[in-house]
Amino acid sequence: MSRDDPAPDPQRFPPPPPAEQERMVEAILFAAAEPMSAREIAARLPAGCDAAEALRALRARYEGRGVQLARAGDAWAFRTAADLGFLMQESVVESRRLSRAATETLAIIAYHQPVTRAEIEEIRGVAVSRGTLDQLIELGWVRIGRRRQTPGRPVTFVVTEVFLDHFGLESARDLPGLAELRAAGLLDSRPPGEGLAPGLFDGETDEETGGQAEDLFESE
Amino acid sequence: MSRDDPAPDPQRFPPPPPAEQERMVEAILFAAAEPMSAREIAARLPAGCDAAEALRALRARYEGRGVQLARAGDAWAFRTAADLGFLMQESVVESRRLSRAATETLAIIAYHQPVTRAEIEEIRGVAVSRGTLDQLIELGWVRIGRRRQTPGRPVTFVVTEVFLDHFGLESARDLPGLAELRAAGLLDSRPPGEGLAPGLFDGETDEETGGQAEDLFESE
Amino acid sequence: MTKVPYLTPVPDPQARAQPDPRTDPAPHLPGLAPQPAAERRAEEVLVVDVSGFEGPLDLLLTLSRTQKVDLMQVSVLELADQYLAFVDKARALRIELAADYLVMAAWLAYLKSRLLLPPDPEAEGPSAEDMAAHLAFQLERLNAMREAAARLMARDRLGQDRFARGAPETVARQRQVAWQAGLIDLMRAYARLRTRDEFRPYAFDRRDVLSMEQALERVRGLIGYAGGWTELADFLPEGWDGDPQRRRSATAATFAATLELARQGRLEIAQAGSFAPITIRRRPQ
Repeated sequence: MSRDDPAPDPQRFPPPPPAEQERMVEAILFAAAEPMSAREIAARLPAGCDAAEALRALRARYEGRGVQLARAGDAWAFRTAADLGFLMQESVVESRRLSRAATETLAIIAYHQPVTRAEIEEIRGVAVSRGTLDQLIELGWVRIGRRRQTPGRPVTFVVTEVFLDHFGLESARDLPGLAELRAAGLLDSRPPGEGLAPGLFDGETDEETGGQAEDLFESE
Repeated sequence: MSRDDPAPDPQRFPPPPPAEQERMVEAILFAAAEPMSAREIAARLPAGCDAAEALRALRARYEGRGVQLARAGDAWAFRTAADLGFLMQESVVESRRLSRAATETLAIIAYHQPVTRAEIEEIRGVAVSRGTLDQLIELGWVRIGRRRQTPGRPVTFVVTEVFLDHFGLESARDLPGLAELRAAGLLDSRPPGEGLAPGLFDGETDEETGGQAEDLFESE
Repeated sequence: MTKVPYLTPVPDPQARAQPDPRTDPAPHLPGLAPQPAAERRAEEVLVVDVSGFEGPLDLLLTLSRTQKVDLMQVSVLELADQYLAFVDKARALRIELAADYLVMAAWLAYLKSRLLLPPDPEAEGPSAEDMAAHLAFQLERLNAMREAAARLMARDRLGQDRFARGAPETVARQRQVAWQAGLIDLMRAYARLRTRDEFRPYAFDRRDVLSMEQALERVRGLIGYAGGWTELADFLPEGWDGDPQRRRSATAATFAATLELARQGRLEIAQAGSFAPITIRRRPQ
């Protein structure tokens, strides 16, 4: 294919030495406000560079500094050290306080993901209002995951990299207390004796959930 | 200064050690939207800190890194190292198909070179827009050849080395003729019901085609 | 039943509409005597603040906390009593309870009776103990998620404790267009052009009609050799100037062809006067 040739030149040069690659990744990530994946970074580097290795070195270099190389899922970003937040009080972005319903729903999605709307409702014992999920999705913290392969094929919800970045988590596995909750069986999708009291809530919300799920799917 | 009174408490504590001050300045400058003067930085630091000294240390630390602590007038800011500016460019290669008009014009030039604009128009049966030829010339695939020694001395167009290179041809004479095109099945993608009379295609040259026209003409 | 922590005193909306003497900055305004304390208290109707709860499960969780035990050890029987007492109280105060609160009350009453009666060996479905255990599990799970939410919100959050680069640099996007054309496209285009005539829709062979294409072809070829002004009639093909019908067709087609070529700027047309012969010549370049 003639398309393969157009950039043969960078290949002819050996990749820059590791220290130089580290400088390059440093510059790229400093300039970016949003986290970037290793792949996105690699796309900006000269051919033959090892973005992953440069990220490792860079992270070690910034260990303990005022600025740190933070990982959120697959993406990387420089963020100021959390212990210095008090110095930046003027820069604090006044965020709208989330309602209790929204924070609980967020926690349920984070700890139980992928989770369906019906499951969120079962855990909270009340119907999830449309606005709550909308708000979380609008914040970029929650997105729609795969459909559950159960009757009705309900959509599931999962948390995003923006969520991880916002809460300073490397991955969803780093959620505080996750291991304890799991050990206590509190994250089991189907607890023992299922279908007892939750039946009370299921009855009234299931249909609605089905409908909503369709809406979400079709509005994509 | 009224700023001095409301926070008398930090005075009671000794200032943080120099390394910590450096971290603080690093975080403040990283998060700052605008360059900051040493005085502005000092105002954000705990009492007793030496902002100028911290800036000096920080600047030395970033010496030779991918990001540098740059001074502009009184103010300080992190900036991408000058030699890495090229990383701040993302080149997007968009591949677009050549328009039908351009492809046809190019084909005519390749098969009939040197060819005048009038001849191209005659073969295509429609006027050739200026932009089409300009585009081919800009691509480096077509150039202007000698003037034709006929009345009006029209310019001719020929294909270039770049063209041959791009299309993997040794010379324009290597282009397959109509008979070969047909043999290769390139003439078969025709609308149904418009079967080909094979004999008609062997006439490859202008003259012969012209001859056919004459035949039509004078057959009555 | 006497001391119910979840019954919160809420000022009656009607009472609130009046100036509240406790907060009114000018209670001694002329004509507005301070209200007697007793009257004031009477207006503060004790209301069950059901709206503060997010459903029966939330209410049950709040009630279970009053047992001051680990949620694992919560007495579901006692909880059922507490809940039913709450619902009774709300009813006594003529408070409209949402349907799901009443469904839960009915279910808890049923659970309570099952828990108190000796197990029926004939009964199908889960035992009362299973149901009670599941309710306890639900409460514990909701509580756990609540605590998780609180922990999450207390983390060092971006934009509050951790900050992104304040002055991100913009990345310049350079757009390069790579034009794609392969040899195959070129050959197809050429083949299409050179065989186009063969794919023209079939038309009747009208022997006595000269098409404009034919005339165009002819005039285009001849105009280069016509040095000066030449009559249009001279451009008619041989054999077309005898028969009137053929001549008419040829003349019309040739004239149309000259108009087209004039439009393209390749020749000029002149006519001395009405019905005078039409002459053409190649346009001087």
